[in-house]
Amino acid sequence: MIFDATVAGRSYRVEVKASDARYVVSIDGRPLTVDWHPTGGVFASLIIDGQSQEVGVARGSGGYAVVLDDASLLVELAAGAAGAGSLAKKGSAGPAKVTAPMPGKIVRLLAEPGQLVAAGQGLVVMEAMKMENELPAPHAGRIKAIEVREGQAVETGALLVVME
Amino acid sequence: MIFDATVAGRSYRVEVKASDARYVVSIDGRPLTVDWHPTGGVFASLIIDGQSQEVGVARGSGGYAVVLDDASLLVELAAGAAGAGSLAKKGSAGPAKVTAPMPGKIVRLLAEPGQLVAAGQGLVVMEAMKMENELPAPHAGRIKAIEVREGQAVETGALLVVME
Amino acid sequence: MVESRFRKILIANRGEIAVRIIRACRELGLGTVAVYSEADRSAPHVALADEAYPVGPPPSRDSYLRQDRIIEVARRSGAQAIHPGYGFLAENAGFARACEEAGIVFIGPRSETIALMGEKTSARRLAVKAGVPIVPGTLEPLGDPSRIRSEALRIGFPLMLKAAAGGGGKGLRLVATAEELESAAARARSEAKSAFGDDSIYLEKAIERPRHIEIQVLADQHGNAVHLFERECSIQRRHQKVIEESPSPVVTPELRERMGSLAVALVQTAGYVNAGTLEFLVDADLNPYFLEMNTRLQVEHPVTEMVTGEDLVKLQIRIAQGEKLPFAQADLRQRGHAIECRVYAEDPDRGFLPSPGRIIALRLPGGPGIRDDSAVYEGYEVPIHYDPLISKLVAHGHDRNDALARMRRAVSEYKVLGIKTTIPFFARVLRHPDFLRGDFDTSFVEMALAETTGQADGRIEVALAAAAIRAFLDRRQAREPSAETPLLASGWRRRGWRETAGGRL
Amino acid sequence: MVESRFRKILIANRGEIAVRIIRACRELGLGTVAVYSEADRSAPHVALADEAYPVGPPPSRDSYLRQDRIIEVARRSGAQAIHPGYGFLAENAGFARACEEAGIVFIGPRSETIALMGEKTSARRLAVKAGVPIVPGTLEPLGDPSRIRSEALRIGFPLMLKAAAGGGGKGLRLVATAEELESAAARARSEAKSAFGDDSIYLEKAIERPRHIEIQVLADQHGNAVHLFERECSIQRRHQKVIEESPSPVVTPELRERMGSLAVALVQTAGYVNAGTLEFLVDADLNPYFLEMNTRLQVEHPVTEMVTGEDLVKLQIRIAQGEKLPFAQADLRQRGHAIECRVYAEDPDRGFLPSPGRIIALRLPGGPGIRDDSAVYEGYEVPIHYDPLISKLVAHGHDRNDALARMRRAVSEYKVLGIKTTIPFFARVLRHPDFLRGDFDTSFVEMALAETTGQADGRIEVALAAAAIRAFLDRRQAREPSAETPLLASGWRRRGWRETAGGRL
Repeated sequence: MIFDATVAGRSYRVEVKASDARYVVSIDGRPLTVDWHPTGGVFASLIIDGQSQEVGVARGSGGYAVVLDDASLLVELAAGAAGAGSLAKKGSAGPAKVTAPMPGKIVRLLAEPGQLVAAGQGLVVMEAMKMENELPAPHAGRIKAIEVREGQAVETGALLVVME
Repeated sequence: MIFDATVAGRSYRVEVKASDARYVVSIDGRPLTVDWHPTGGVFASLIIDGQSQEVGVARGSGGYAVVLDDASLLVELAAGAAGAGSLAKKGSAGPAKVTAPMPGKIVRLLAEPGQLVAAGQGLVVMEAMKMENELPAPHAGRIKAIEVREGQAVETGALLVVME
Repeated sequence: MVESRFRKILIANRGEIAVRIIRACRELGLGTVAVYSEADRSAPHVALADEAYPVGPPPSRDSYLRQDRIIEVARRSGAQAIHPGYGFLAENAGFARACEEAGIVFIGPRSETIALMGEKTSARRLAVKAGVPIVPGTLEPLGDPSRIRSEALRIGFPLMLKAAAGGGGKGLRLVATAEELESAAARARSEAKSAFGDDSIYLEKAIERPRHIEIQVLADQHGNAVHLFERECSIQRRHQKVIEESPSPVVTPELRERMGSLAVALVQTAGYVNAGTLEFLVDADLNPYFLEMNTRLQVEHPVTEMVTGEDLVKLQIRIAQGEKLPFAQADLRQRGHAIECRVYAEDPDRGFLPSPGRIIALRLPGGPGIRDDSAVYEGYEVPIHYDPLISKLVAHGHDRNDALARMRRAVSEYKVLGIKTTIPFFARVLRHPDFLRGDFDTSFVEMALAETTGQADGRIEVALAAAAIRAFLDRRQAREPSAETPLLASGWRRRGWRETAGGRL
Repeated sequence: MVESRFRKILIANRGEIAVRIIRACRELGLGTVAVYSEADRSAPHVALADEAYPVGPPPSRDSYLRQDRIIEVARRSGAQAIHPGYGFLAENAGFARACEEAGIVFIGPRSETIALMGEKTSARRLAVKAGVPIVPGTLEPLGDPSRIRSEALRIGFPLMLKAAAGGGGKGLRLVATAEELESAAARARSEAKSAFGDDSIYLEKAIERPRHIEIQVLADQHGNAVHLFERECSIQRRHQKVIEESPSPVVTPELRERMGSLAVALVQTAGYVNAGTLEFLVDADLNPYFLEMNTRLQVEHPVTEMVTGEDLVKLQIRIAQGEKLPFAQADLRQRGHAIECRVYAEDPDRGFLPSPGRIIALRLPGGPGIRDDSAVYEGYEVPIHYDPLISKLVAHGHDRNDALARMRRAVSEYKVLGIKTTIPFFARVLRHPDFLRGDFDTSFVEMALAETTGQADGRIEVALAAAAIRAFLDRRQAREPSAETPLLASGWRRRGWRETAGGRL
């Protein structure tokens, strides 16, 4: 099985084969022999060349969250095509969308449609867990639409503001 | 839903009805209003008349294991008929069977087919977790059959000895 | 001098502190009554208490701040006393008074003392009376802009603006120059107004590279008061503590003795009764300045419990029952070193943004010298309505290095999936050379975050392998569903078997 | 006098003690190498270590006792030292010698000392030489039945027969009268033969209502030795400890001082190096009699760690590195009271029958004064091949009552489903009036079990309601399968939602 994987901003091609009681995982062509054994729930013990690690792996929105000792990484996986160069690059063009980074309540709107804003300028104040957080404009530009109203409760990922 | 329940050697008729956000559980006709809320995995918080308890409930062989603070109980449940008196009594007649109370290894056989044994006399020695345990005859009588051999590994509930 | 044996206590709080207090009550043989909002029916404090009653909808003002309902639950359930924990009603003089009037013991100081210390300038005046040095500044609440300006010019810049009616970083402003004063004062007063309903502020000279060090005190109804040494609380984000330790790496025996004596003097001048904490700023020359007093249990109280061997919650309860302190100052000793990390449901990589949600998986640390005061379980949904603190992780060791080593070890064992937490942040701080040397002030977190980013590269490979194998198993399982239908509560078991089988193909 | 800094240590053990040692190494900054049998691939010690290597099939003799393979793993992985834990190879003089010959440090005493103390009659002779009182009996290993008979008549009845070549209750027989002697001796010798490959035994006069009290010692390679006070270990089942505490409720300051001095004298006479434990019987008149010495870490070492604040495993490692003890006798103090409950996978309602199997659900206790040294997780399969100890639960408090209250509280929080454990048994013992008074001897467990059976009636109702609601939900779920197909590792989540929905119908 082949995956196109992205982690910490870099992309990798990862292939997994089951082999006896092991897995052979090739990362950009470099093979690792992984002895994987479940250790309760989403946890697993991995032994690679004698080096032992326990990891928790859970599929969530946006990919697989992997928790290791002292660190937490998000791995995005897509079923890879057989050939190379098939990675769908993420579009960075088009109108910028500001989405809710957490569930919470919209406390205040700091901008309105048509307004010109500077990069980093606050657009929306959200509240969660007794804290108010200002969500900034990702770049300078004009506000195209505000998709929420003050007092509204929103989930993670909800569209808040569209910029031209 | 009606159940015939047995716990700690006594039998009860238990009826469960979902009612709003609660359950009404009638035990031998006496109703309890139970506020039940899952608290992770097999655990649940029960509030009955303001009294709070956290229990773990897991279906296993022989019934539902219920773990409360400081205690662990096995509740056997059978779907009850609508009328009373339909409890299937456990047969205590017929040939007695000695079964393995735990997984382990048969270390020694202490009796043989045809032999007369006294109540409590050791029949089989099993080993598990570095300990040897002697399994006694449930009552006096003649050994009808020995179903295992020395050195054999057995699971919980495996038939070891049949007595006449 | 109430002398009354409690049999049952209501805990007017939630989360880890409610769990902490229920445990103390249980160890004392006392019955416990929990209250909960509609968002907290599945919270651990509800499951752990002997009794539990709902008090309203999720927002705090409709539930945990509803004094009338809480007192009514105490009455109905027959609780003789209410422990407020911290936050919510813990420093609300009106609630303490309402308890007193209802004939229920409020486990805390008398309502007048709460009011006296709650108004920060009256606390400053009291400190002056008790001979305790305060940060130079004003002694009265100020509202008039011209008065604020003239006082500011007298004190000099940089200076701090603070809300007179309450603490906790609300309405706080650092003003570097006279030009910034007017607008900063306006914002500070507006924040104070919305947080405390009172827009008066006071001024304090800004201390350079300050350390935040506090003294724990205990005082009974018989006039006895002791201090339980210091806690170092300089590691803060958003003016809130994230790591605390005791002893402080900079406090000398002389300074400890001096700060302890000052704290006891203030407590006795105030006629204070209960556990309490005096917050000080300590400047680079080790001069202490009294900041404010918290008339309640502190989040970081376990640090003091670990080094002194005392149980502060049990002592609060015994004091409220009218008992005398069971020890004198000379009986108290610091033993070893303790450190606390506050595990918050926050994303340290995104400016400590809140991260409520469901905890998919949880591995708690254990073993020698580790104490975990948590209030979550696997499957628990951390609600959006309350403080993001999910656990206080505490390590105790022979000395500071030993305690830090144990904390590093415990942090590496602590695994949470489903929400972001401050755990990876602690892993970084606990390896930061300045922190290891004990060389830090209240600006440490911002500085350290800016320095240390990025993940160790060796982990990327392991994470890729782990995610890819999990995805491989998920997909194979989807294509080859087992004959067994996954109907019952034993869903986990099914999964375990499948994966094992998968690994053996 | 080896002076060598370790960088990596191999742990030749499994279960909670391997986890305990890995934690100590990690806190010291040392790399860790685990070994595991085929039955232990998913054991916590494997997941926790930095490196892990298989050493053979499930039976101990084919894996954890395979000296050759373990030393080979140490060589290959570059470990400078091997920590044996307890059990397995911990008191095997041959293994210690093999390590010495392979140039690997065995973290324990020299092989000669292990041999000297392992042969129980030579340990008795050494005690006599050091002026330490022993239980009256024989000083030489005996094999000849007529010699056994004549010695028995000299000592008088009742008396104990014990295997000379090893301890731990194997080959132990209490003989009440001369008539029983012959067959008892035959059985004891046969058991000794099969356990230790040596059928010689020795005789000890039986002490009436004995308490089992032991002294912890530490001795470095430079001739320094200290004791770390006593542990009370009288609560036993099958001659194995289940509850230990320190201080002992019966040991007076004078007796503590005396037993401690005797222990240090014996250690110094033996030229002993390492942590070690001297077991004593104490009779009703508080006379101590030396029984035997364990030349290794003890299961119950956390009790001593909690009251002294020292870390015995780290000290073992430092001693093995050639370091001097970092303290003298006068620096050591007992602070508060600690108690340990050994959580076994056993069914206390069926004579402590082993109960291996899968742990379906697990809730561990936490909070103040509680230490959990466990080696299990939710979903872990406790194997049938090894010792049933799954966790050491330890409570520390101000005094004995406080420690017992904390332990009762922790035991009530500790929930295990899927296997039977000794937890409900501890709940009963911790409420038994004789135990609370400290009035018990080594026969306590049998007596207490006979007395206290049956479940509190109030719980029956709750258990019935809980089981019935769960069955109701299971059946309803079976009839109305959700549209969502439960394919992935997030199975728990599905269940959580369903039940919540069910509860709201």
